[in-house]
Amino acid sequence: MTLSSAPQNPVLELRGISKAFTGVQALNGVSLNLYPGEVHTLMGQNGAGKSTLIKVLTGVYAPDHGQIVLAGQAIQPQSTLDAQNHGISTVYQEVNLCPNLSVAENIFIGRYPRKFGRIDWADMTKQATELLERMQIRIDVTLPLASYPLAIQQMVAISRSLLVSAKVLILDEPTSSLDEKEVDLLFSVLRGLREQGMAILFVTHFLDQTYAISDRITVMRNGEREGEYLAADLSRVDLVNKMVGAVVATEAAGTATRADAAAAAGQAKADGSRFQSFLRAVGLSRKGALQPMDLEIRQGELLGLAGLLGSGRTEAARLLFGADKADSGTITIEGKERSLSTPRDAIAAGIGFCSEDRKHEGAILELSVRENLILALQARMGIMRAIPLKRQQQLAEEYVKALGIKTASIETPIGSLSGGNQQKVLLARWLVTDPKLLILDEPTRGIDVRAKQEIMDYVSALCKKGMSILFISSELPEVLRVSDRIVVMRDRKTGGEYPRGALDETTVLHVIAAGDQHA
Amino acid sequence: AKPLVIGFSQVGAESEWRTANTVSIKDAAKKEGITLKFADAQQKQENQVKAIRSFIAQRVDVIAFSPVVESGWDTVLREAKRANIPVILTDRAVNVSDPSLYVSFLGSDFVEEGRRAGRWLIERQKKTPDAVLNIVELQGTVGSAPALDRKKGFEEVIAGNAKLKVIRSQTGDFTRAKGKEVMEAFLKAEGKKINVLYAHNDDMAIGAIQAIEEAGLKPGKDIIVISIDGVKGAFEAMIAGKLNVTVECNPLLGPQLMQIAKDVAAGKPVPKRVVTQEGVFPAETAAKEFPNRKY
Amino acid sequence: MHSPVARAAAPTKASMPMFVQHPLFRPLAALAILLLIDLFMVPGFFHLEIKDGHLYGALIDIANRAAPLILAAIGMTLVIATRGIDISVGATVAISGTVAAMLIGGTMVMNNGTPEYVANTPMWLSLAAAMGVALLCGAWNGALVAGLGLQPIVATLILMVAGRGLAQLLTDGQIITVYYQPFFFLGSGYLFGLPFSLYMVAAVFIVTALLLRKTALGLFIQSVGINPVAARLAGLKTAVLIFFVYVFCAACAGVAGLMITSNIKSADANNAGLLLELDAILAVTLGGTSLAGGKFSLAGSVIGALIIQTLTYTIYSLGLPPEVNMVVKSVVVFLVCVSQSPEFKTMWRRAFPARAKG
Amino acid sequence: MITAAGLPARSITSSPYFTSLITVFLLVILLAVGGAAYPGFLSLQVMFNLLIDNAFLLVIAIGMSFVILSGGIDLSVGSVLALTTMICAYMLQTWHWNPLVVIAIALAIGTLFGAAMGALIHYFKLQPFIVTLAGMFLARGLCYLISINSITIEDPFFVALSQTQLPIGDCFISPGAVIALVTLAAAIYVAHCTPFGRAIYAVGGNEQSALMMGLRVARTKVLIYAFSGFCAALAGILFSFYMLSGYGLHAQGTELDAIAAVVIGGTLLSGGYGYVAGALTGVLVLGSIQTLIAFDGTLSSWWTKIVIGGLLFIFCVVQRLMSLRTNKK
Ligand SMILES: Nc1ncnc2c1ncn2[C@@H]1O[C@H](COP(=O)(O)OP(=O)(O)OP(=O)(O)O)[C@@H](O)[C@H]1O
Ligand SMILES: Nc1ncnc2c1ncn2[C@@H]1O[C@H](COP(=O)(O)OP(=O)(O)OP(=O)(O)O)[C@@H](O)[C@H]1O
Ligand SMILES: [Mg+2]
Ligand SMILES: [Mg+2]
Repeated sequence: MTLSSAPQNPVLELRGISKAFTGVQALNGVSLNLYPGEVHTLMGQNGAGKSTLIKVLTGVYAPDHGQIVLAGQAIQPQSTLDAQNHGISTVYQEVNLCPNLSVAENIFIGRYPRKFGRIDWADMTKQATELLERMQIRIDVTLPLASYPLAIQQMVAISRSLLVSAKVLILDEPTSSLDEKEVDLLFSVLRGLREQGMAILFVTHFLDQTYAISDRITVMRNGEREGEYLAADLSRVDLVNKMVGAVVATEAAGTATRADAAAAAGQAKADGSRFQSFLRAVGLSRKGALQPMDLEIRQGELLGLAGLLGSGRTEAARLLFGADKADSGTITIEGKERSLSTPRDAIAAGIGFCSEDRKHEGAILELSVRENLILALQARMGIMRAIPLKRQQQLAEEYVKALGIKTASIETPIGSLSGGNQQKVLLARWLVTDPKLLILDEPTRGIDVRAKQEIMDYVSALCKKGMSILFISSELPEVLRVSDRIVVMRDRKTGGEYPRGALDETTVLHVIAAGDQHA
Repeated sequence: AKPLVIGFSQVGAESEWRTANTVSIKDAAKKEGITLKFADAQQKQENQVKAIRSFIAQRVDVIAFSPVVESGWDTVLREAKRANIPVILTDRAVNVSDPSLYVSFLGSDFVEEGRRAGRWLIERQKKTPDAVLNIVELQGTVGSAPALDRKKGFEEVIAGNAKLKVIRSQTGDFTRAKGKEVMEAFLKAEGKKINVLYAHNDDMAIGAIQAIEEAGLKPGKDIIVISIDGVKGAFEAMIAGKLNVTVECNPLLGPQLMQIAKDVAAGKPVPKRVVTQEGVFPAETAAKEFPNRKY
Repeated sequence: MHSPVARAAAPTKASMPMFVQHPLFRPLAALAILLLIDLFMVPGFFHLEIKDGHLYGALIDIANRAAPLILAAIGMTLVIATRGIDISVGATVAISGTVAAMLIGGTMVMNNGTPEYVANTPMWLSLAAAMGVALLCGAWNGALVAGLGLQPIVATLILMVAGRGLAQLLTDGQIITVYYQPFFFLGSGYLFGLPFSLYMVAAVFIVTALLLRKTALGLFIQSVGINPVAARLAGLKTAVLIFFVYVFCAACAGVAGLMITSNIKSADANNAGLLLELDAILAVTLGGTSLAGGKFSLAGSVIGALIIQTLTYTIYSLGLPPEVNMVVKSVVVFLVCVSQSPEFKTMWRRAFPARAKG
Repeated sequence: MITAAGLPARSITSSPYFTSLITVFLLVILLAVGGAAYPGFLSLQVMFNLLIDNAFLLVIAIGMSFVILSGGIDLSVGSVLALTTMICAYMLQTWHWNPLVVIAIALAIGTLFGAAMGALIHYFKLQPFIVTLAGMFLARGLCYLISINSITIEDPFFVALSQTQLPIGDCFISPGAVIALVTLAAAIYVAHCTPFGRAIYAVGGNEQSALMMGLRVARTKVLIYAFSGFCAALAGILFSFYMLSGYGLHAQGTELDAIAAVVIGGTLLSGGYGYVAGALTGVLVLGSIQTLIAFDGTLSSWWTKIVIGGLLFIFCVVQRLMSLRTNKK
């Protein structure tokens, strides 16, 4: 225990929580104290057990051992509802809302405003609109949730949890699909709540955010509690070391101390003219999603696509991959004009695509890691030429090792892996197909610092071998750090193209925000 | 003059018998120059009620139908009566509180068919008066009128005879496939004990005959086979000596129905009950009768 | 760093024998229990004898009678694995059987008082035509589901309603009797002492299993069933795949139709394969495949079909009155399903902790 | 500030609102065609007959809507209907109980039957399709255990209700149809304005999420099947009024009609999308097709089946194509 003094009695205590799944001891004697009026950040690598701990705490899983004590009383929440009734409100890692219901309903379901015993729809719409406006989101709350992008869904989930008059608010990676502005918004809301004396448990992989908001940090490693620290007492490097359990180069510690390690790597190919054009899209557009845009991706180049949420990056990527049909525009690959109207066309042209929505568009949850991993390769080889099992296992083992995927075995269903590890499997799915162009849409979302660096290093190395990468990320610093060239998107069209080094964080923000083309 | 319009609601097309019935009615209507509104109920009573309602809405001159079930006709027949449309029943009777709801019932009597089958067996048994005959019965669809009545009539007749014993009775759903399947099971369970098969229709009997043959027995000889309906297939089986007797259930009601309908429309009195002409065809008569069969 | 895997093994699991864990254990157990009941309640149930040079007995009957159901269940398994369902199987059976019977057909003519049988079309041609029509049915379903994106139950409902009508249209509502001896071999012939239909079922099963094993078909079907969006993005031709499984299912139904027709030596357009789809779906579930799509077990479906047929046969053999057939069937289905559910396993473990730990 | 207002929806699977409207539109076309082809088809009484004759189907389809909206399916409804007619007929004819008591008991049995299936489905995580399929066999089997004969109902209350005609102008409507319409109104209210109704949609949209959002999923699911059982029993009572008999073979295959009606009405079988009111349009479409065929009066049995299949096909395809079209825009 490194804690000097507790400000007052904890509102929530976890004592010696253990939880095992078949094949994995996810939690092993974890303890945690939550104090009122504090933001407590839970940190740890992918698969450290953060999400599991939260699920135990909120009644989704029953713990094998251990105790949950709320305001001095032992409780055993049986369900989320039960936890809510105890005053514990939660936003889970994977957005858990109903896509078919309207935004307003998603916020209010379970506690509708009533009039004469019936649901007061008008009042609900009004309240929901207001609530979201307080979070600076102005949308039509009567539309189904599914019609909004992931980020807005995430904000909806958060507003939902704010609605309960809770003593404890738990947020499992709420920021992974938010951009900086939204994160700021969220934080200001959280600060407000903190002032009102709420205890907030927060999970994130972003060190910046951790330090921006936390009072206290608990580090988890391999299902165990590594320690609990006051944020002020723990340096970034220490934090990373404690998470990883070894001494890691300082640059991994994230954005603030971002040394240009990758820059050195990229130096050799810094000169854009050396690259040959691989893919050129002209006038690519889709009604309601993307204005006509031009884009060129060169061989062996890592092209970053920056922009605000909803600026159209995902849409552009989907068009390039043939996941959606373009209304207009031509795509030329290696000098030949190609029509990419299905993903198969794109794959045949040597393109791979890691979607941002891994739950719905990536992972095939009940299938094993191995099967998920070889799926795209097998699809390209065709149905008749099955990859021999031996070869499949070999590939799977190889990539599990190379990417450090944490899984009980390659035959484990991917659904029981932690979020970050699922992401790595999906990345591997495309890597095995050895694509000429790999589109990565938010590949580092929900991935811990170390894994993030590993993945980006891996990707950079591939680039050097001649693979082109289109890299989409809401984390500006990351885009700036790894990209050879950056295209900034704004309002569903391109807002400018910049060579490496021409931009830094503030100028990019300028381009994005103010529309200043001459950065 | 305007041609007579008859609305006819048929049960469905669940068997050859039914198809022959439909064809007979359609042909007869055409011959008489009567406009026939034909509606198929796909074996559902509610569909028949709907059809009758739509006949009433179309103001046909006469409504005729073969009820799927006996009960449940009061309401809709009352509506017909109120609309002054006479109703004729064919093939099966209905069970209504007020007999004036229909003018005539034309059709065979299932109970009587069962009785005839029983009587034939009793005659046959006289040939070997000492032997006990073990009977297995293939019933029609559970709960359907012909199945209930044919069982009832048969049981009624053999009840007094201590030498005739039904040892197994199971439904074969009126189909060849089920008839065969159930008979196979009977043969395995009772083996050589079985002396007589009584099937509620020819199709089940034909299926069962195959099962008997596959068991290495001779249908018609080792096991006496009795069935009801008198369809072509049954006559073929009788000619081949595999079926002993079929009790006719005549589907060719068309001409009689048209006659009654014309009489009713003309305001002539008609008998409340018209029984169709039906015979019992033992195997000996089959070859002679076969060319006459229309269905 | 120690791996969490090392400490993995859950205590309850390790102590249970391996075979109890197997997904096929419960369906097999259900089948075994049914057979056990027969053993004690039905004398001579397991008695097999040689008659006319082939095996004869209740078990043979069950296998023989289950053959069409097994075929339908095999086809249905793949459809269900893609999250679909095909309720037109019975109609397809009727259509293919009818076409075959009509083409081979023949009539009996009385020649000087002796019956003579005449065949119409060469048998191979008739069989090919019947299978062709069945494939067309499948293609129709597949086009509606994969091409137009209709919901499977509704898409196949159309053929379910109209298909039987088409078959009856062909036959004019008559039962078509077949008089051509070689055709009977399919459904009631014997080869090396066993019913020929068993060989056909075995062939279909083996070919399907090989197809699933040796090609990527199994993986693809599961992927499409679990997450069609992700499967498409991974480059699968999801539509083609879905189309294919409906065609395959119809092909299985087509063979089943031939078998049924051949077995009763006639095509009964109205009754052939009636409600076969429901039994097939039941068989698939009893075999442990979830209707939600994804993971499936071909062998499980075969066992499920055998369970259903054994149950039917048991009811006949026990001499139960026909009124109780349905009640008994439903109770068995409830029991088997409940015993297969993971929740039941947990409850069982809680109720008998000693056994689980011991 | 993030504004996403006015953006067209990207990936809503299919907009239920449009599908529902399209169905109404197609229904109108169907009726217009019928009216043009057959004199008397568009008379008011024929339209009322649609309601009178399909009242029981409408009630069943309402229950089915709830089940399908929640992502489930209930195949037992037709059999439960038959069982209800059987129970009513038996109690009235053999025991001569008060008809109101009989009705109450029958409704309770149907509800319990549904609840039991719901509990099996939820607590044992069984497939609704299979559980309700077994329920279908069970309920039919129970009918035969009561009696394999059909039992005529002679109870004066039932007879009176059966023969009452509520006049509207020159035409009339049956009490059964009124009850069905009232049930529909109540169901629409429940679906739209009560937390239970919304919980159904939530469970259909994503059961896991609903659970995580703190909804009482277990209770909701059991209630849904209980409600469907209740509707089936109520339909059974309407059917008893309609037929004045109890019979084990009543209403065979009605479950498929109900499913078809609900789906044609614009509800997605995968759950979560659709409107209860769609059940009415769906039922009317099926009813109109039948009436059309009866008015035609020349179709033989097999042509009837083929034409029904064909019309279903046209309906589904047109509906699908039009909703695809509107979605693309
Ligand atoms: N339902 C489950 N079944 C089996 N194993 C599980 C299940 N849920 C989680 N696990 C395992 O428990 C461990 C902890 O997972 P958890 O989701 O808590 O990690 P995490 O710290 O939230 O990781 P991430 O940052 O990647 O989200 C992982 O090894 C995971 O594979
Ligand atoms: N389901 C949807 N319904 C309506 N509009 C949508 C939907 N999804 C995206 N949009 C809009 O389409 C545009 C492009 O969205 P897209 O997801 O491609 O952006 P993005 O930059 O990738 O954002 P993100 O950071 O969320 O991935 C945005 O304006 C977004 O608001
Ligand atoms: Mg997590
Ligand atoms: Mg995006």
